[in-house]
Amino acid sequence: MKLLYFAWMKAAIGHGEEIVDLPEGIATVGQLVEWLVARGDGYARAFRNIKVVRAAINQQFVTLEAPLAGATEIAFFPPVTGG
Amino acid sequence: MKLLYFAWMKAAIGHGEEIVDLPEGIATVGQLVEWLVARGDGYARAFRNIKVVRAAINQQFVTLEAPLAGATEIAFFPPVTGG
Amino acid sequence: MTVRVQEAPFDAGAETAALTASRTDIGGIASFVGLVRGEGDAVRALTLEHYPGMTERRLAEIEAEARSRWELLDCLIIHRVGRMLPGEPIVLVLCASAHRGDAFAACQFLMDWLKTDAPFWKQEETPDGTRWVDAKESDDAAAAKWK
Amino acid sequence: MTVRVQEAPFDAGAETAALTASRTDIGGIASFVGLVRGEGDAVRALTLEHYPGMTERRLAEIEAEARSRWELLDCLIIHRVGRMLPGEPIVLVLCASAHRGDAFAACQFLMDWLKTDAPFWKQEETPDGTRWVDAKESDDAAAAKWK
Repeated sequence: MKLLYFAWMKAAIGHGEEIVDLPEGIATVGQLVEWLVARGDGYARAFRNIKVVRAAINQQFVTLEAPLAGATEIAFFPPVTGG
Repeated sequence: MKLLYFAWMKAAIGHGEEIVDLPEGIATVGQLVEWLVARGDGYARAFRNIKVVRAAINQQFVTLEAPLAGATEIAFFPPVTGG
Repeated sequence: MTVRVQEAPFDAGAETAALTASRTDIGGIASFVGLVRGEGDAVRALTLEHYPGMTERRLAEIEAEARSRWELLDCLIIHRVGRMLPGEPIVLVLCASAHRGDAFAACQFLMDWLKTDAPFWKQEETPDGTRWVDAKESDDAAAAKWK
Repeated sequence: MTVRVQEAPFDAGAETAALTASRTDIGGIASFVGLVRGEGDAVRALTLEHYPGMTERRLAEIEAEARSRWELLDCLIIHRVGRMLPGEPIVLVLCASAHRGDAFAACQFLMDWLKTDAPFWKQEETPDGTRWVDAKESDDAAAAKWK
């Protein structure tokens, strides 16, 4: 499964892209976040304020409750500021 | 006093500009219109539907009740269609 | 803050570039270009007549009204007169502001008021001869919402 | 109906001309150009990061939404990414319609949704270093009014 991070989340984590093998029992975006936060300080900083974190599965916005089934690319990023 | 006519009013009257000397007793735009209508068929056609006629005194929109005092240039025209 | 009435076509891109040249405080420019519609083959040309003197005065007044209502850094109105062909531009309104909301609102306001408060008249050349374009009630309604 | 994400600057006038070339059914084009604001000397440059792939997909979806809501004859969105200086253009939205109301509404809608629904992020270079721009509540409110 490919994970992507953007903007200050990428800066906090130290890289913008990684491939991970998820352990059993991680079924939602929220559970994935918990698992990532336990991996190290950079992840903990990136996800500290979970309210502002946005997520996308296969390039579609999703909520933390979204199931991971069928996901090949999961992205995490701050609120967007384009335009 | 200079009178100006535009668009189809100019076409009906046959000219777009004229200098007139008003007789005594013509004090408002409405009275001026009545005096003009009596001058000939072209004027009568131009002012037939008085509801759609717009007037300006010295380049400012006015109503038919407006007094002519101080007027040096009076224009009559149909509803505008620019933009 | 410029108002121009002219026969010549205009270049919206060049006007936009001139407006933004050598300044860095503009956050956005809302613009509108009105074009001659051919209506299939029903309109072969459009001639714009106006009231010289009053036109420039009204445009300046309308533009000042927009500046009093919204925070504008710059503003440009160009309105053509004379004969033009389908596809040609008639009118350009540019509104520059620090923030997009003001620029959009002012641009729309200027177009709505131009349609109902500036002394221009359109005459169409059709296959059956020329005809003066009627004023639209929808334009009056659009302008009235700003009163 | 075109969506482009690019590093290169764009020419709003040339894009407008291309949109109107050889057609006579367009009555008006509403457009918006967003520019980098210098905020005095507080912003020395802006870098736009995006999510390649998702960006183009979201822009296309937002553009399709605009076309479903209003009668548009054509539509163009160009959004730049990479580093740009104060005064440079960031984004261009052009909406062409037979009537100005649809063009204005669609253009404003596209800008509002772009601000809140397309995966771009701005980083400013300031005299004190770089900082990521915070999302604005006013942008969320502007986008929410179209829901």
